[in-house]
Amino acid sequence: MTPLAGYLLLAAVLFCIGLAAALTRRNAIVVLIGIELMLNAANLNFIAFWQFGAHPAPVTGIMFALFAIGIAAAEAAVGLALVIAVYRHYRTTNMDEINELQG
Amino acid sequence: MVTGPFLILAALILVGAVAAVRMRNLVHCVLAVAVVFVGLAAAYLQLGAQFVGWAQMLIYVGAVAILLVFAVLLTRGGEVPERALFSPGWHWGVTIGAAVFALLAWAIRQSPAAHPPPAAPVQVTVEQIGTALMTHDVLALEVTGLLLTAALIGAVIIAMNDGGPQ
Amino acid sequence: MSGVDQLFVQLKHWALARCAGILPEAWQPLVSLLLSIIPLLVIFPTLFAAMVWMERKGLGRIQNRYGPNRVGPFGLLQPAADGIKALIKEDIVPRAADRVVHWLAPVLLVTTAFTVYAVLPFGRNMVVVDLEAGLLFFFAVGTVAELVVFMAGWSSRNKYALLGAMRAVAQMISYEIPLVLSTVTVVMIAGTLSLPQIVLAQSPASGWWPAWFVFTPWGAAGFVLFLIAANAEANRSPFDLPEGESEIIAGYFIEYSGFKFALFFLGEYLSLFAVSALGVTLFLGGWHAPYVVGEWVPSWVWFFLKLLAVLALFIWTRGTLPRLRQDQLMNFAWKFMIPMTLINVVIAALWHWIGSGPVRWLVCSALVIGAYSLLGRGLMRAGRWMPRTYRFAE
Amino acid sequence: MLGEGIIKGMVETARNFLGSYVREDRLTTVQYPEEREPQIENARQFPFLVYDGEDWETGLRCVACQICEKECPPQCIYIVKSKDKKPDYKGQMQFYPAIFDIDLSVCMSCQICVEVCPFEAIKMDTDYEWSTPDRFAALLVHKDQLARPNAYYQQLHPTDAAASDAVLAQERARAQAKARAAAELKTKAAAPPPTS
Repeated sequence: MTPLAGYLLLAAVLFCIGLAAALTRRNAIVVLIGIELMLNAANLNFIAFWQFGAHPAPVTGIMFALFAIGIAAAEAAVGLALVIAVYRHYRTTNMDEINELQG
Repeated sequence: MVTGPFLILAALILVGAVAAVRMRNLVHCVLAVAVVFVGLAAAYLQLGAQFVGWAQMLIYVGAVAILLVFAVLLTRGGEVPERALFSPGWHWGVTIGAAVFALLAWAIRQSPAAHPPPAAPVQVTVEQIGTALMTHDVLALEVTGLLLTAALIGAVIIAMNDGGPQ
Repeated sequence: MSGVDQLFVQLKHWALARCAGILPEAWQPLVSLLLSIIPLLVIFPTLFAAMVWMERKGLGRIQNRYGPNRVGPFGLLQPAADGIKALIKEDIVPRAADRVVHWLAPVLLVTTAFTVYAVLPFGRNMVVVDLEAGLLFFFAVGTVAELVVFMAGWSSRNKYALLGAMRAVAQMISYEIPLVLSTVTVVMIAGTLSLPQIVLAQSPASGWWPAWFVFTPWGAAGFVLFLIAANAEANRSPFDLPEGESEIIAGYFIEYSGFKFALFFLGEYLSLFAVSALGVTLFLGGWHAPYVVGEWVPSWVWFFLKLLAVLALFIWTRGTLPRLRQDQLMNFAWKFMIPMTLINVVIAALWHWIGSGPVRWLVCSALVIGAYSLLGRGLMRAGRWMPRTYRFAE
Repeated sequence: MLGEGIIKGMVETARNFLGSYVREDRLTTVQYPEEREPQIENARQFPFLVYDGEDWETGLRCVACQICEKECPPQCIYIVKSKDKKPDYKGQMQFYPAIFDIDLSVCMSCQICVEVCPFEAIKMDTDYEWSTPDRFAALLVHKDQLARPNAYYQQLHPTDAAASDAVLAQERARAQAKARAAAELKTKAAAPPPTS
């Protein structure tokens, strides 16, 4: 196994753990944690490909990762603000109980 | 060839990630996910991306983990829930996760892109990153800045108390 | 001159050469690193003891009393007595506490506090690792302290501890932004994130005006803003709300006793030294003398003299200013510090852009003073910081 | 302007700091075991028993009337009355305390015992250095530790002592006058009428 494949596999496992958490946990905050894990797995791939793979310019992979980190921060802020707003309204963060849109 | 430091880091990250999604207490989840963030920062350093590593540490451990902590405490998540942690259809989620992983692992095995010939390691100085941010990627930088500002204001407005300061 | 100046560097090389005969080649970098780290592990806890003594003496004199003067001559052995007391005290962990997190918090705090010293240059050629992104490293590792404080407060299962931790985290996040922004000006002018390089950018020129960054309009403003933010970051008076004894007893370390409490104490002071050393490096020319004439004094003497001066300033403010209220604290951060640091970044850019000459001095000074007075007036009006009138007391 | 008050305060503390090295009045601390502040005259700590003359055992003013024992709010006084009597300062035969103990760990320095004593026998001391490793036995003081000469009292609280001495002198004078009158009456009665 090449080092790149190792990092890719690590990222894949991390991504799937995040995905499973987002799909199965009831608590909205853990769902957000799962999404963060998925984003981080993608970032790891960017850096791994930048280091080991072919790239057009020396800084491309780094740029991708930096912007992804910045956007992930924005995503976390808005997501957690939504969780807090939902909690204010429904007095719960349990995703299964927030089912008004199901009609 | 997989080296020892990589294995240690991978173990740290994966244990942290599993703990982050399996722990009962939400604060423990957040602390575990902070461990994952630190582990990933170390992985970036190992990959030679110093700047990204420290930025990851600064933003994820310093900002996102703290944000998660605040969200947990503001929604009274510090208390251990009595009921089940997982949704009723949790086995579907696990199945989907496993299926995605199988697909990804197959792709990594198959794809020639994942097994490149060993190349000379790239080195990027902070100056290069700064120059790129100010020249080639300046539009992206501006857009990200705008997005962050919008997110900041949006988050404040969403989380603001309804009958609050008006 | 260079003999004394490079004394420690040469000592290290000598020790390394001695070790080279005994140890295998692969261990060489590790031994070199160890030889750089061990002096730090000795010097800064010693400085901690000295600082505690200085602080207690200084505060005493400020408050018209003597301070410690019983243990040893001039009370010099007081820190040793305090240390022994902390060591032999019972280590109490609350029954409801989260034991692992409760134990981890002080250890992590001291570890991270020591880690940031890796990038600080203490003298010519005296830095453990010259990281290219040294400043970023400093702040990245420093942020772990926020999480650690939360861990300490939450794991204690005590309402005061949790309140203190939440106050501390909110305060540290709010003041982290002006802290980083005030250093951005230096990075802009010096053109590098590496701390030794920033020090080199302040090497004394031949002119009569020192080349330290603090001797420029943006540098002076930046240094003051940096000191205020550092003060808040270190949870020291007047920003000591997280550990206000009269309000929440001791904040997040209320449930810590004995040696763990001493570790918290040590960690707090270590991060204070680190942030002071960073201020010295960024604004006060690091280990440089102000003039070429002063360069015969060893560089590390200059550095530690400046560090002690900054620490004395911290003690002085602690002895003078009363504790702020939470809303005053937040108002000050968001309505004064952050706008002021942002304006300061623009001023530094102008300074760079105008080039040399008296025009940039005039423009930048006017901008600094104008922004300060405008923001100050706005803050005093908005924050109701007028003299207070008491309704029920004469 | 913002920051004006801060600078003013910093100047003030700097003056305190530097001034403390040159001016005595900038330091208010008294270095306790070596130097002490003089006590004011009305200071009071714990009670003591006054005696007249040289020997405390015969001169003790206390007559074991036990009023103070009954009045003491925290009940820290313990008195056992003697079986025999001895003459007091007026020469009158009185009981005396066989045991007189005060538990200083309980005493609250209220001075009620002093107020109620009709014999000016118990007064307040100003000694406060009672720290001891044994908080039970060492703070239970007995008659011999409590007894102090009147001169000590006069030195401690001159005004009060003068007043109490005046009261005693008056009492004694009245007793002596009474005794003299009684003696005269007696001699008059005993002597045979001159005319008969």
